Amino acid sequence: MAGGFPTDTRGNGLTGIVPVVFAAALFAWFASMVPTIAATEIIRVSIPWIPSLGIELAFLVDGLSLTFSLLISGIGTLVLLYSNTYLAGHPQYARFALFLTAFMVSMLGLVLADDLILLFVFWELTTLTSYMLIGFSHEAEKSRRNALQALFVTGAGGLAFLAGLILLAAASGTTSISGIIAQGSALKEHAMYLPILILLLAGTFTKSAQVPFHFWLPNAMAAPTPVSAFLHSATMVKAGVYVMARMHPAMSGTDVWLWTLTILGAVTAVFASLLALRQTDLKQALAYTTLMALGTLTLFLGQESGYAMTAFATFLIVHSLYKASLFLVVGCIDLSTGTRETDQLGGLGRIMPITAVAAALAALSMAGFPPFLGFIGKELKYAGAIAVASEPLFVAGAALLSNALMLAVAGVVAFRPFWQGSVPSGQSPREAPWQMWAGPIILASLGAIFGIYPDLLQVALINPTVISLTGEIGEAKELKLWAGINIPLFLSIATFALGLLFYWRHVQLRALLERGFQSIPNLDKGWDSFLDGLKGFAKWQTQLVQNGKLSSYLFGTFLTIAAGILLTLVYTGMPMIAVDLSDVEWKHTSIALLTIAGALLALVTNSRIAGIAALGVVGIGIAMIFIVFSAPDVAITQLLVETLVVVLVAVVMLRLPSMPKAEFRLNHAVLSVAVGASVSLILIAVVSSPLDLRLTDYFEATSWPEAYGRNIVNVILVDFRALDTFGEIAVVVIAALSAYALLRTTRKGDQK
Amino acid sequence: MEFLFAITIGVLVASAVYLMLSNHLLRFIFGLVLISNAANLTIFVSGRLTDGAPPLIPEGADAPLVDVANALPQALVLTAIVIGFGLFAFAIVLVFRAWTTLNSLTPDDMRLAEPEEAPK
Amino acid sequence: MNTFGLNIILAIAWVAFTGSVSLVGLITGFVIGYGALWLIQPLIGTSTYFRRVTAWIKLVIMFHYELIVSSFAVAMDVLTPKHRSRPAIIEVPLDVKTDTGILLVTNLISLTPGTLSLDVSEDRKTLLVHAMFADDPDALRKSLKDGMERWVIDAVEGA
Amino acid sequence: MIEIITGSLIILGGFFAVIGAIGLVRLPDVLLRMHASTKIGTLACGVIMLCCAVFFGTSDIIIRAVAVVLFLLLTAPIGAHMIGRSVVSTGVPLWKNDGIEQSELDAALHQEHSAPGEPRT
Amino acid sequence: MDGFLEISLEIGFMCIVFSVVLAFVRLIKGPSLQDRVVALDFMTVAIVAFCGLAAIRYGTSAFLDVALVLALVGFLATVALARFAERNTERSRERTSDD
Amino acid sequence: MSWLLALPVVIPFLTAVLAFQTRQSPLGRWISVAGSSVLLIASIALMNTVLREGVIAGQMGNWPAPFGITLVADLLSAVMVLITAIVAVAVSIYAIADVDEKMERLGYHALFNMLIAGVVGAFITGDLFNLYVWFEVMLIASFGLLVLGGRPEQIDGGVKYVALNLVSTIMFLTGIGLLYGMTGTLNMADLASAVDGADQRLLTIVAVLFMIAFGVKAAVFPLFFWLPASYHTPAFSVSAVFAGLLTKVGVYALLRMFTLVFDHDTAFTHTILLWVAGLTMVVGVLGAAAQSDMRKILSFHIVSQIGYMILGLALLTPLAIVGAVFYLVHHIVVKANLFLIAGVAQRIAGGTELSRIGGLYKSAPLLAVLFVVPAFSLAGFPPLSGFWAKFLLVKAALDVQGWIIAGIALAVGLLTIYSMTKIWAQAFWEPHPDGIEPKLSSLSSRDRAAMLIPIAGLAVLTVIIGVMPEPFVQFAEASAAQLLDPTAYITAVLGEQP
Amino acid sequence: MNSVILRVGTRYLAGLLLVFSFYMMLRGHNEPGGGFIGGLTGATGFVLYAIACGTQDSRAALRVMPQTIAIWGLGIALAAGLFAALFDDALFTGQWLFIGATETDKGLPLSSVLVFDIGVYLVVFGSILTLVFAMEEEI
Ligand code: NA
Ligand code: NA
Repeated sequence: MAGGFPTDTRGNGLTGIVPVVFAAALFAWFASMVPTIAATEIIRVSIPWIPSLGIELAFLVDGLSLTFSLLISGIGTLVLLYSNTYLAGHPQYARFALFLTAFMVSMLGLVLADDLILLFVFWELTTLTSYMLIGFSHEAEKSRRNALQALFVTGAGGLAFLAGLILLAAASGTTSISGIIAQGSALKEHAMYLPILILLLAGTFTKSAQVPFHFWLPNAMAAPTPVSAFLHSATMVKAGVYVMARMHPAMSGTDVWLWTLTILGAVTAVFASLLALRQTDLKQALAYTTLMALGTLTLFLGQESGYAMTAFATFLIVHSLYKASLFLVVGCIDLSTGTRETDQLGGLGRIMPITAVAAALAALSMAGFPPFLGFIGKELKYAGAIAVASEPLFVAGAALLSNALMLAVAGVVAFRPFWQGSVPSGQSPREAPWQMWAGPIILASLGAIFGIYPDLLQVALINPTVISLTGEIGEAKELKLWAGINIPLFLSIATFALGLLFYWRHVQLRALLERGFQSIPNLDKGWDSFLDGLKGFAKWQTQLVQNGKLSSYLFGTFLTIAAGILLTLVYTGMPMIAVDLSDVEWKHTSIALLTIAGALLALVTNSRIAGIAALGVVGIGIAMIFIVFSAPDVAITQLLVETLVVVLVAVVMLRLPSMPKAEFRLNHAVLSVAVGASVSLILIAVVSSPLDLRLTDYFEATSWPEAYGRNIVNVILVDFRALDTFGEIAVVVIAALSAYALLRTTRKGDQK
Repeated sequence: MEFLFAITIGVLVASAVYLMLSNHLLRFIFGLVLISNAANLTIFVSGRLTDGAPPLIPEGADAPLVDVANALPQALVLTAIVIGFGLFAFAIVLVFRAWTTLNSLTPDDMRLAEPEEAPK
Repeated sequence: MNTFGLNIILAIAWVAFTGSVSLVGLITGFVIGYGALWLIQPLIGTSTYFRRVTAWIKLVIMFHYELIVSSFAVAMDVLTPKHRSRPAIIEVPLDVKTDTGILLVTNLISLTPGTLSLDVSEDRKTLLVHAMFADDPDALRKSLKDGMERWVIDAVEGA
Repeated sequence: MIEIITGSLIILGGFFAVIGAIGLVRLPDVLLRMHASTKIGTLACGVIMLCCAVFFGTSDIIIRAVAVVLFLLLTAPIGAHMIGRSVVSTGVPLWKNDGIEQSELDAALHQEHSAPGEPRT
Repeated sequence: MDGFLEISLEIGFMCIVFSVVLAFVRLIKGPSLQDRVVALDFMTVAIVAFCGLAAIRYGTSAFLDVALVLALVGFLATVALARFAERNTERSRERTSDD
Repeated sequence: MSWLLALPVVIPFLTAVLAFQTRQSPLGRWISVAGSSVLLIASIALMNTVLREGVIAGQMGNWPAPFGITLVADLLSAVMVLITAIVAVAVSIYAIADVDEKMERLGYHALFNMLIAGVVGAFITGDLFNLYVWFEVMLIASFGLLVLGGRPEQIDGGVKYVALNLVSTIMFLTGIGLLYGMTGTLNMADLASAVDGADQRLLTIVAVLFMIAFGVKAAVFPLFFWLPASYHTPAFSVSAVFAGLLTKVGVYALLRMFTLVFDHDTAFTHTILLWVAGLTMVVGVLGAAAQSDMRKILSFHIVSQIGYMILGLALLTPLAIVGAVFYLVHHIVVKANLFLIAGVAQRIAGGTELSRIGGLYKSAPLLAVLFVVPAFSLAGFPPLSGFWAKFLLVKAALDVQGWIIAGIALAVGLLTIYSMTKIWAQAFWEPHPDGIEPKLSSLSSRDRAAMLIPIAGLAVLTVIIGVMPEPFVQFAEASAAQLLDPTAYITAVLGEQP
Repeated sequence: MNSVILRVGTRYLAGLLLVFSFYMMLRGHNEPGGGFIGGLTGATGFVLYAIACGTQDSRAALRVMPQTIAIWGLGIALAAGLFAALFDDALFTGQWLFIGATETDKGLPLSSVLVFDIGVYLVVFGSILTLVFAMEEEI
């Protein structure tokens, strides 16, 4: 999209406007709920959905969900407005708007859902829609790859998450979230608590790109900037944080919870802010600061203190506001100059004043300068950190370091491009159209407004949120710019000092980090090798199993048969066998031997005619068996069929080459014998116990009186079991038609 | 009696399996004929064997006077034989087509549907 | 032999199958036989002829006599360790004209042991016979012509 | 009485069958073997069908027995003729009696017969 | 049933089975394609006889029907194989053998 | 009552006869469509009755069970017949565009309807040998359809398909013989009690024999070779109906026999099934991951998803059976649809080999939408039918502490996502290698309608099942109950037992 | 097949086989035989015909395409089963009509079962010929 702003700023007509209006309407609707929530009430609606599984379409509006809803719909509105110009005249804008709106709705559903499964439905929907958005410029290999990466990582987490939810539902006997929370600390004592926690965190950490799953998020920036602004700052990545917050009352307070969240949060925060400083691409830098924010939020959720909770609520809002606006600003810079590389940018302040102001406001909030909300947020952070029962120094240190780095990054992103250096030659930047600076300005100034009038937030959102997090109102700490001379204040000052130092030396620092990060394994590279490994393994396995050779398929099948039977035999033990040879006549024996001889001849011969003749012998032998054991009809049929078989083979062989000499294969021989032996064995066992002849007796009794036939076999065929016979002649017809088609298929259709 | 033919069936099956495993379609066909004969015989033997008393009702009688052979398996075998013939007929034609179109009777050389190396 | 005659034969055959010799059976057989003939119509030649029953009887008797006698000759040769047979393929000129005649001659020659009719030339003039005891081919040729073929001609073509 | 006749005829028939079979095995070339198998076999069948006729004596069985014989008389020679002409046309080597002793003859046959028409196994 | 008939039946069966076995020997030995066909043909005829004996042995005419069908249809296989032998050589003079 | 059961089998046969008589004219295809529609009506009627009156049975030829052949429909049979009819309608419409005159002259429509008849018969019969017969009808018809057209790769695939299926068929036949030899009966309801009298050790062995025979039909590990070897070769309507229905008949047979008859040693038999299920899921999905042709990917996925259904049977808890039934129904719809879509891709983009096509997202958005629904349903994304199927089975597995198998099921789900997105990325997102822009408008209006209507219809069905799963879940619960307690089934067939 | 003997022999045998096959089918209900056996026997007649005189002649003699015979056979068999519907019986319930029945003698039976067996006959007959003719022509 580089190379100047769209000339036609009227956007995309209705397809552009409608989504904006829709989002705005949603925002208004949620705003209208603020009074209720501020009055520390909640709104819950539920419609039965899958009663047989106890799943409801249940939605809950409380402080937490309302805060999120307002952020989502509010920022959504501005982003959609922004996009309408950013992507003005784009042939696929309709799809873009559709996906973005769909995403917004799913996100709202996610934060409002009061049913675990319903929540998961929306969770996956956000994954799906974000996949479509990340891959929006789908003709570029890179964006396809990154879309898949994001989908795969979050999808993997999602599946663990699903398992966790199912266990959670099973453990607490309900899928209703408020229901679970109402059960108080029951869950924490439950035997399945740990597995549930691990699975849920697996889901949330992947979704919120916590270390070590962070690698997908920067790549997801392949998406158009508005998407990054929306998904990767304000909303989707916070879904994981949301779930942790949502489950906080029911699950927090255990050591596992405390330590996992604290440590991983802290590590993510520091690590991400270092990464952020290392970036030269503005968007990437912002992406990593988002990680840092998420880490911090996770860090807070590890605790239970009112400070931590208040800090969480505040910082949640703060971050969304400034981060979204900064992303949009970067979008403006990008469009205006055609680049996002810090060292190719400068002196934009005079050319794009409004954008510059927006950037400045946002950055100051981000850096945590008074009187911005960011400052309050930071103060609370420190307060919270100190309030942390365990290891305050560790937490405080982490917070300090990350905040300082944030300040530096803020400078790099929002100060340097505007107020340092001059516009490089070849760039002809212009001020962004109003649709594009409106968003940043509004969001950024909100940061200031709330900073100056924190009570607005306090009552409307912070307190209710803290209630949702802790359960008691009392926990909520007051937001104020001036909290007196206290440790947080000192820490703030330290932050400013350190941060400015970092900013001043950020180039050297970056070089240093570059060297440092060479040593750290790059999970993004790991991703590719993982995929290749997967493909390689799949190929290997498939060539092993599905090698295209019929002989090995048959071998496998027969092996399964033999192994199946014989191993089962080992398991069950020998069935009852009674061998009775008393009634065997020499006639029977010789017929049996003749048949066997025929089979063996067919087995050994390399001459086709000998083979056919051998089959003929087997046929004759079996016919003799049918004759001796009084089955004339069967014998006749057998002989007729045998004759036809010979005829057909004789005809076909006219065109077939002679058989090659077969070389002896021991493994085949062993397998064959095994199969044959097992069949014999089973049959012997079967005939060892007497046969129940109810059916036959009935046929003999009714064949003549009721079916008017003296040939019982024929009566069975055409009357008792006529349906079999019908199916059977159907088989014959189909066989003939199929074979006919196969023979004629090379001709021009079928002619007489 | 049944024992004797159970053994016979075993041999039929064994030879059939060996033939089917040999990587040659004509041998496979031979094996197919053998093994379907074996299957039919299995049903017949499972229904127990009766010497020289076909399941026919003599004129004037309402039911067989002596105890005759078990008619049901005979009917089943008859059905199975005919079905088996249908399958065989198709199979042999398929083998013929395989020879005329793929010019080979050794299925392991037939690699059109599943080429040697899957296309990248 | 004309269609009617063939049809009668079939009707009788039918009666034979059903084993119930009755007018109804004969008529049914006639009808079904007619159906069968209708199906194979293109095969039926138009040659029609009046058969001599006596010739037929003679043919039958002589045939069986030949069959028994020569069977023993063959049996001897089979059972004795030394092969006394002097096999040879000889050509026998055919006088019999009609299809039925040719069929009868060849079949009967084949059925009497010691001789085996291999093939009839396309022009139906000569018959290829394999003889076990062809010590004197001409004598054999003569005996075949005056014997089997003669009787057949008498019976079928009534020269 | 009937039993005696039947029984002896049965044995006779069986005897014929065996002779035919022996001929099939012992005689030196295809056509000679056919002499033995085709007709003596037919003869054996004829005799045994005669037994049936005599034994049962009922009209339907007699007719059926006769039918069997007639069918054989009609079909056997045709089959024989088909094989015979294929023997001639494919030039399967035939045996000439030049008074050699049987033993040597068999030996002679063996290389001679490993002319065309041999599965060399 | 009379003892003599019993015995003669047994003998008859033995003869038939024995002749089938002999035919099988020829079938294995070949050597020519036609030899095998002849052997098979002989077996078919032998089965007809077998049916006849069975009919007497069990006193059921049912087995005669088997004989009837076989007598009428059995030679079809012979014809088909003989034709194969002939055509096979027509198609490839140098390959009179069947393998 | 008995006619209600007979008609679903009779109608396709009549259709086949008529369609064959008119094969020289275009009338044949319309007869086929009409026949399938009538079948649909009949199966709806059947479903109604079963829902109202429970299990119904009809004694063919008025011969009382277990002597004659009984047709039975419980909820499972009824729904399988219904879904078969739906697929039949969809495919017979699709065939108007997909099947050329040459194939029609060779009797495509007759074969197709006979195939349907066989499938329906298999679902609705209550007699083991009759089941064998219907299997054969289905099998031989599938042979014909598979090689119809006679392209070399069809013949190649056909050889393998035929060879391996014949083996299983003969196994099945042998098994029936043995089971009859043990119990003296063929009626399944009668068998349920008859087997109790038999030697239980022997019964287990025979059970395994059946497991293998049906296993080949159902294409489970290690017996599935025939499926990926052949399913990508025939005409698209053919592979669609194969993919939808054939393997499911095997699954149905397993489901029926191993709840009704072989329930004597579940500790053994169903443990085997559990292993089979796991391995089938994994091997199948990895096989798909290794492919780069749309139809081959889909074929391997059939195998993988058969594993899920077997998992349901193996766990044998009510919820698990519910999952299996739900999965069965969902999978038929979705998988058939995906093959139909592949056919459209072939027509407008010129192939199914992913490296040789592309650009469908840009220039054929409608097709893209129609693909996304079944594809992501297959991948188990909510709120599509596949999610609930997977959800039920995973929950069932977790409920019995089957951690590993549940883990496998989920992991396989992830890999399914992987290969669905692979198709999406390479056939839809990626530009066409030849730079052409595949458009639906390149199809004649008749073909466009004939191909897209069934696809859209099935897609809508998928969404409905996904968004309003309750009735389907309830239904699956009811039929699972019938399977786990076959008393109703047995009583319907044999009458009140003393 | 340019064999005078075979051709002449076939003239008699084909007819004989055909008649014999009808006989086998009709008596099937009471003695060995029936639709399959009949159909197979009848088919062998025409197979022989085809071998002896070539498929052109035998197709001509048959007049109807064998696959048509087969499919009609299927139709007839199905009709025989559906016939029961007229009497409100289940599919494939045998319907019997005894001509000239007395209390001692059942008389001449006509039945849907017989029709069914005829259907079977035609199917087997037609199918085998479809197959054999096509093979003779293609191979
Ligand atoms: Na049971
Ligand atoms: Na592509």
